[in-house]
Amino acid sequence: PTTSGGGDADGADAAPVAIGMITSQTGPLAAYGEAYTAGFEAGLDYATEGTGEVDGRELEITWEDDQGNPDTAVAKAKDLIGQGTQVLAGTVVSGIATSLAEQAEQNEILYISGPAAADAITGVNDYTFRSGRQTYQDVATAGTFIGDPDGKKVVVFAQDTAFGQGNLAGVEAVLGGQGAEVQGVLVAEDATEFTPFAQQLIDAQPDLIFVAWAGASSGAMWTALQQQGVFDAAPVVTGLGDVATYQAYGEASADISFLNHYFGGAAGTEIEDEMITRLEEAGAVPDLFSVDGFVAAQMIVQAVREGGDDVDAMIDALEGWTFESVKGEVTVREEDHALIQPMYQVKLVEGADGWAPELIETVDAETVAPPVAG
Amino acid sequence: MTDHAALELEHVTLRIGGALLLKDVSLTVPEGEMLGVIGPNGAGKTTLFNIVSGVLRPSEGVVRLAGADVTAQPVHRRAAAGLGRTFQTSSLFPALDVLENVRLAAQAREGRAASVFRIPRRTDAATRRALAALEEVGMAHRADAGASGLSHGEKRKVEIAMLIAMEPRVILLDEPMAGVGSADVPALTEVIRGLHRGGRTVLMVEHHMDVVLGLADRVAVMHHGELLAADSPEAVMANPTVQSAYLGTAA
Amino acid sequence: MDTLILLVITGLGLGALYFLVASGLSLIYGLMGVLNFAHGAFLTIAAFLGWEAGRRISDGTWTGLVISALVGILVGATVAVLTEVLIIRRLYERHIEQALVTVGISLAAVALFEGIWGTDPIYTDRPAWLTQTTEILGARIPNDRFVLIACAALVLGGIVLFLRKTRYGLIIRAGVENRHMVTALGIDVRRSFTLVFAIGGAAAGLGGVLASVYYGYVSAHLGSVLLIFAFIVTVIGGLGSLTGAAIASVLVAVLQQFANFYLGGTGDLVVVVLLAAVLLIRPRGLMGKAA
Amino acid sequence: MTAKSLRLVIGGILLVVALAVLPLLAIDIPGVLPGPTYTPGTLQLLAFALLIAALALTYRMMFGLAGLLSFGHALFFAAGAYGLAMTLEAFGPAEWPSALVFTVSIAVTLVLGFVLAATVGALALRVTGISFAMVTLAFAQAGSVLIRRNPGSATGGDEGLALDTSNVPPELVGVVDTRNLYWVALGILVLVYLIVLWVEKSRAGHVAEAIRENELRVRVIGLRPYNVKLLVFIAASVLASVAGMGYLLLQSGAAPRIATADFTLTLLVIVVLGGVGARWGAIVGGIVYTLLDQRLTALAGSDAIAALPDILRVPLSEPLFILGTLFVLVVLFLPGGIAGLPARITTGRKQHPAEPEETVDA
Amino acid sequence: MSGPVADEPILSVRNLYGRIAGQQVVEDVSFDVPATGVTALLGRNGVGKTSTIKSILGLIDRTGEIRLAGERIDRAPTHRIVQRGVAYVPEDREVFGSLTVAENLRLAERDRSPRRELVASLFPDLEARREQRAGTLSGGQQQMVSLARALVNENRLLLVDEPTKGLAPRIVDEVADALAEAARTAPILLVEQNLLVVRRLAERVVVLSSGRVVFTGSAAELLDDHDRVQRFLGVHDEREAA
Ligand SMILES: Nc1ncnc2c1ncn2[C@@H]1O[C@H](COP(=O)(O)OP(=O)(O)OP(=O)(O)O)[C@@H](O)[C@H]1O
Ligand SMILES: Nc1ncnc2c1ncn2[C@@H]1O[C@H](COP(=O)(O)OP(=O)(O)OP(=O)(O)O)[C@@H](O)[C@H]1O
Ligand SMILES: [Mg+2]
Ligand SMILES: [Mg+2]
Repeated sequence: PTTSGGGDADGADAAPVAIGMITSQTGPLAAYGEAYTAGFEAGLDYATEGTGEVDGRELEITWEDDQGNPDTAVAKAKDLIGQGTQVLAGTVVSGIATSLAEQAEQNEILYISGPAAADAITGVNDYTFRSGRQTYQDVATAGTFIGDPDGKKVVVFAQDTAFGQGNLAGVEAVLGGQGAEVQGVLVAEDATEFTPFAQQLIDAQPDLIFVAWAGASSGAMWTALQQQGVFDAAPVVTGLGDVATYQAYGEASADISFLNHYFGGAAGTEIEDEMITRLEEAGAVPDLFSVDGFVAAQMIVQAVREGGDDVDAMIDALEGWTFESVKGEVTVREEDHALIQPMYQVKLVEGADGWAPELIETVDAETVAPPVAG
Repeated sequence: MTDHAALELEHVTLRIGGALLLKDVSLTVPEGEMLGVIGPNGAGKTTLFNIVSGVLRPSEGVVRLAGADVTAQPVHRRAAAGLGRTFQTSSLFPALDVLENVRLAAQAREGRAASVFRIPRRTDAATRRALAALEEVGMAHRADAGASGLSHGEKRKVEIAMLIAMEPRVILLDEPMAGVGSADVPALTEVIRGLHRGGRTVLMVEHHMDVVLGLADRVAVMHHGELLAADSPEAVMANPTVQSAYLGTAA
Repeated sequence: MDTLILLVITGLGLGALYFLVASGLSLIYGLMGVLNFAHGAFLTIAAFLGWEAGRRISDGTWTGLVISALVGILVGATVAVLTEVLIIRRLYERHIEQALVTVGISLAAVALFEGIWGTDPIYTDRPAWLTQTTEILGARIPNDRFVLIACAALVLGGIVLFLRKTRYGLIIRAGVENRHMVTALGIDVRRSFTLVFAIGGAAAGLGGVLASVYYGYVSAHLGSVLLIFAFIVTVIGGLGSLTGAAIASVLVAVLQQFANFYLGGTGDLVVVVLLAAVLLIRPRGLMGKAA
Repeated sequence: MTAKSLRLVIGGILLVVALAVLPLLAIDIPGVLPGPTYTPGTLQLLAFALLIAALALTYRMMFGLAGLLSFGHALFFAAGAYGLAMTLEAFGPAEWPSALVFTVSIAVTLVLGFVLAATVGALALRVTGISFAMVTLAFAQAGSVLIRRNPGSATGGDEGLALDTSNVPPELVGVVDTRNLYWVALGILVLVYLIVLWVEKSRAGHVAEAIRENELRVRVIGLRPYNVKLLVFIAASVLASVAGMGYLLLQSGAAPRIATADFTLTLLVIVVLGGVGARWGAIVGGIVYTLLDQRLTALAGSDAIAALPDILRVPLSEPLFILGTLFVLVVLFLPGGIAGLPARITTGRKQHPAEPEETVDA
Repeated sequence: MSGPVADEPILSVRNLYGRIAGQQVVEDVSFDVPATGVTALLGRNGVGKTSTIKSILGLIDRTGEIRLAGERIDRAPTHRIVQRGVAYVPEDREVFGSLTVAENLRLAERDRSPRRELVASLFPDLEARREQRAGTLSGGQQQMVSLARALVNENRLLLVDEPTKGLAPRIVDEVADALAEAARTAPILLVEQNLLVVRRLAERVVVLSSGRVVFTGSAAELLDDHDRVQRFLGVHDEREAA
């Protein structure tokens, strides 16, 4: 890598803009990283009309692998910043996103976080934006399955991790706030036997069961819920993950109601077609986090176009910006940089190649917009 | 000098599992005595030493060192109180060199032996004492050799140097001559005599009868976990049980 | 009441899985003093290749499952033998180094599996009966638990018989203590050691395939997750005691179930406390021989 | 002081000085370092390597010197990192100057680290050998589970804990100041080295070595092994938490990974890679491992690798595969680790002859 | 099994070199063990007696020519050599401490019909302790286990390293008897410090000094020559070394 002393030394506007992309290329979340990367490439191609330049300035993009490890990510970020990077973007890991947001603030550069869902990233500082959805939006979408939550009982079945706790807190805030009675059944992350918890879910007699689960044990968990007859007891909602997980629900697939951030074909917009064409040219398929990459590219181009080399101008350019993207119209909320966007209700149907998602309904962006973070 | 015996055992019995290893052993060893301990293999001699040094606790009975009841004391306390021993098979610290082995023993005597705040030096008291001990057993020239490379006889001598450096008042030697070549027996005998001459109380298990007879003031005989007799060498040698159970025809 | 039964029987099933993993580990560790961190890798590769074979021949049927199991056993044994012959053998009587190379192997193996099969779990198909339940006293017990329990019992019986009825147990215990002296009695220790590794590997292989049935997927990390519990079970049960490992497996798994359910998901903390407590009160473990 | 040890001391001082001026120079070693030595990225990596080296040094003191095989050393490193992060966040009366809050937080963390080490050590050392390893593993596992569980949102769970910089001296915050963090890391390494050196050379160090060889024999000369082992355990653990504090500052945060058993295993790998026989082995091991880890990842992502046929590409694009294999080879063929290399080159002798292979009977 | 020809040595060692941890401990040693009787291998502490025996068995790195009843065994692994009828009683007993006495003996049984009664009659003490773990035996009892392990099989050659070390005088007698008895059926190469035992058992002696052979000849010839005994073994008086 070469070092550049920053754009202004050369005086010319034609100096390239250094963009640092940090995401998992290896490690446990490499697959998410791949989708994000492919989406970003597609988005960049779309937003710069294939030139890779903004107003004649080349966007010099450096990709770094965070290995899913915050230590590595911080080292890479410092390296990039030290070499004059003006914009950082990426990562699917919330822990890494927190560290990168911290670095962005310490060093006064722009940071556009990737698919990492933690609500805490929204409004964490002036320099940090999101290109994806956050936990709150997931939860709020789940809430749309029961109509008016008032007086209903919602049980959250989740792992006792930051992700699970975040979802429970989200449900308490969103649906609890709308009058639902919320109960959590949290399971240790290392637990391998879920049968007894399935019983516990039934015993709670809920109107809705919200499942927030990540990782390999989800297959065993769904089997347990099915075997114990949980689906007969109440509607079960969970988030639909990436393509690789479509087959994970086994027999339970048809019984689950899914909330979804994005799957290939969900939006039906022109820009979606543009993205899919580009992805397929590159040998990729549209997936859960393709849009996050796509949006990130759009935001970077906007920031550079309107803000030049001045980070404050970049922030101004993004705050309150409404634009057309893959999922339709999205808005960068001025107050806390939340990304206000539509979400989807989805079900799985069995086809020739196994289970595949089908859209039930698009949930309006404002319906699931998080409250302004303070 | 106290008026207590150096070592007293009162009605010591030891059971392990179903086996009776020691049966009601009572023994008094006065200060400065050299006591030979003999008996057939498996009679309980090493076991007796283990009881005295604290490696084993008796099922019944009392052990006294210089009048103090030490029955419940752990090994290291007894050692610190002046009890030294060797093992039936040589045991040095193989990764350390000869001097370091002996210096550890010398440090232990001085107190604050395991202090982090003291760095051993070539000139400190413990080193000097260790070198003197090596000199005494004729091993000073091997001070820098690694303990693992010593020959059998040399290991035995270094072990005794460790004892000397500890300055114990009571010493237990378990078969010091085992495996020592005939050529080295006389020299090692002299080293042991030297230990005793310094006024220390010595208990020695040994199957080399001439060594026992040549050194011991008194000889104790163990048989099937019992103390058969503790008497002058001549009297013990004349004892018919000793003759038949221990000596056989070889004597 | 039915919750209680559910907890106990699923606990037994989980215990059976722990034991299947721990049996090979305990055999190798107890007899040969090799703390085999690569055991998890044996298990994972057996699960992967078993799955590959099973799905090629007949996916989701009993034939497929049996073939998976056989392939898994074979793969586990082969990989274990290769490890022993190529690596462990060079380090006999250096137990720390042996444990260390197995750490290296496990690091490398997991990375390699990720490279080959990817980081995402691969979901497996099973015979339908295994995904159904049987009702016992009002508790709906998943059928695969019964298979696990039966296999664990078979493995336990088989290994105990092997050790009782042949001289191998004796040779290996002696060989661990003093290898040279065993050869000096005219016995080829190396063959015996390799055999023990093969048996341990075969048990791991079976455990791997059954674990993939239990979890419903195979992944590069399948083995590492189970390995830590297998270690704990081996140590609590007492080194070298297979029955000890069996008892500890059940104890740990059932306790874990109850703690997870009634004590706010503290299952693994309780297990850790149990381990520390057992070792401090009874350093040899439940059934370990006196030092 | 003999001429030899004088030479060693002077050599050591020169080495430290050389390391200290690195950030002022522009040394570029392509393939080893990501960029010239004054760039923040390189300094960050080097500082991280120095901290890992310091941690490895403490681990060697337990394992190499006293023969204590612990599977829980990560706990104390994590205690340093999380302890400082939590005290900095939780405490600090507003009216105190931030320098005071910072110093007091460090002191509080040290005391916590000491108490934790003393408690765990006092219990775990009641057993020996593999049991000791397992008890330490159990404690570390408990710590790791607690950190991941995020009790009372104190540890941040999976996401880790970000450093609250409000009371951290501004010289230690921000990329331009990576240099200062590098010096802090170097300082920690030197401090740890000196303390470890002191402990090893002291009487306690010698006794610890003897205990490793033969515990009963030590008791028979009148010493209590337990006390010495506990002392070494506590010293190593507290120093590990010092390294942990350095890590927190350098990374501006703490991640749960540093509390896992895997992390301890990595340490073990580092120490063995470097060579248990010598202190400098642990340091070299720590630095080599960190650099290798980083460089292999860069290699894995490179186009050269992507162009290879699958059978080479798959293994070569997994850094851990290469590290694991390398480690196995070192244990097999280089029993002294890197530190054993010079001796092997000068004697040129195989130390562990393989057993004679079976030959056909005549 | 073809019986050895009367005048062919059961064991012949030529130019044997042995090393431990890279250090030469046996240097160019050559000697024969006749097909009958006891041959004693003598020398002061540390001259390499034990190492010589271990090299013959392949327990340490060795080069040279070793023949057992005419067949080369210097490339064979230890267990093969032993299977050809060589028994070994090691210097430090090397019983398996974690195994019981019975297990120690069972492990040693190579023959179809092991001579259990012989062993039982030689060491009645062991019979009584069959289920005791060998590690808890007294030193002398362990020595008996070690000897018993060798005598339980039919052997063509016995390699016995200091069998009387640490034994009570009466047991020394008994062990000497047992060895004399054993020597009637199989030749013995014996390392022994106790010259009285040597005189009683051995017909021939081989004397080592710093890893080399310095004397071979009849036992009586050596032991009666005070000068040589003094020179080779450092002993003034045979009795002193009893
Ligand atoms: N755990 C045990 N269970 C049963 N018997 C035991 C145990 N430990 C030791 N013994 C027996 O106790 C007896 C005493 O052993 P000890 O080592 O004291 O004998 P010794 O007199 O030193 O013999 P030697 O001269 O052969 O060394 C022996 O017969 C031994 O077998
Ligand atoms: N493990 C070892 N490491 C280094 N040197 C050794 C080792 N074993 C033996 N030696 C050396 O080899 C030489 C010969 O030893 P060996 O045991 O063969 O002597 P020996 O004649 O049997 O003596 P002893 O009468 O004491 O039994 C000795 O100098 C000894 O120090
Ligand atoms: Mg004894
Ligand atoms: Mg010898």
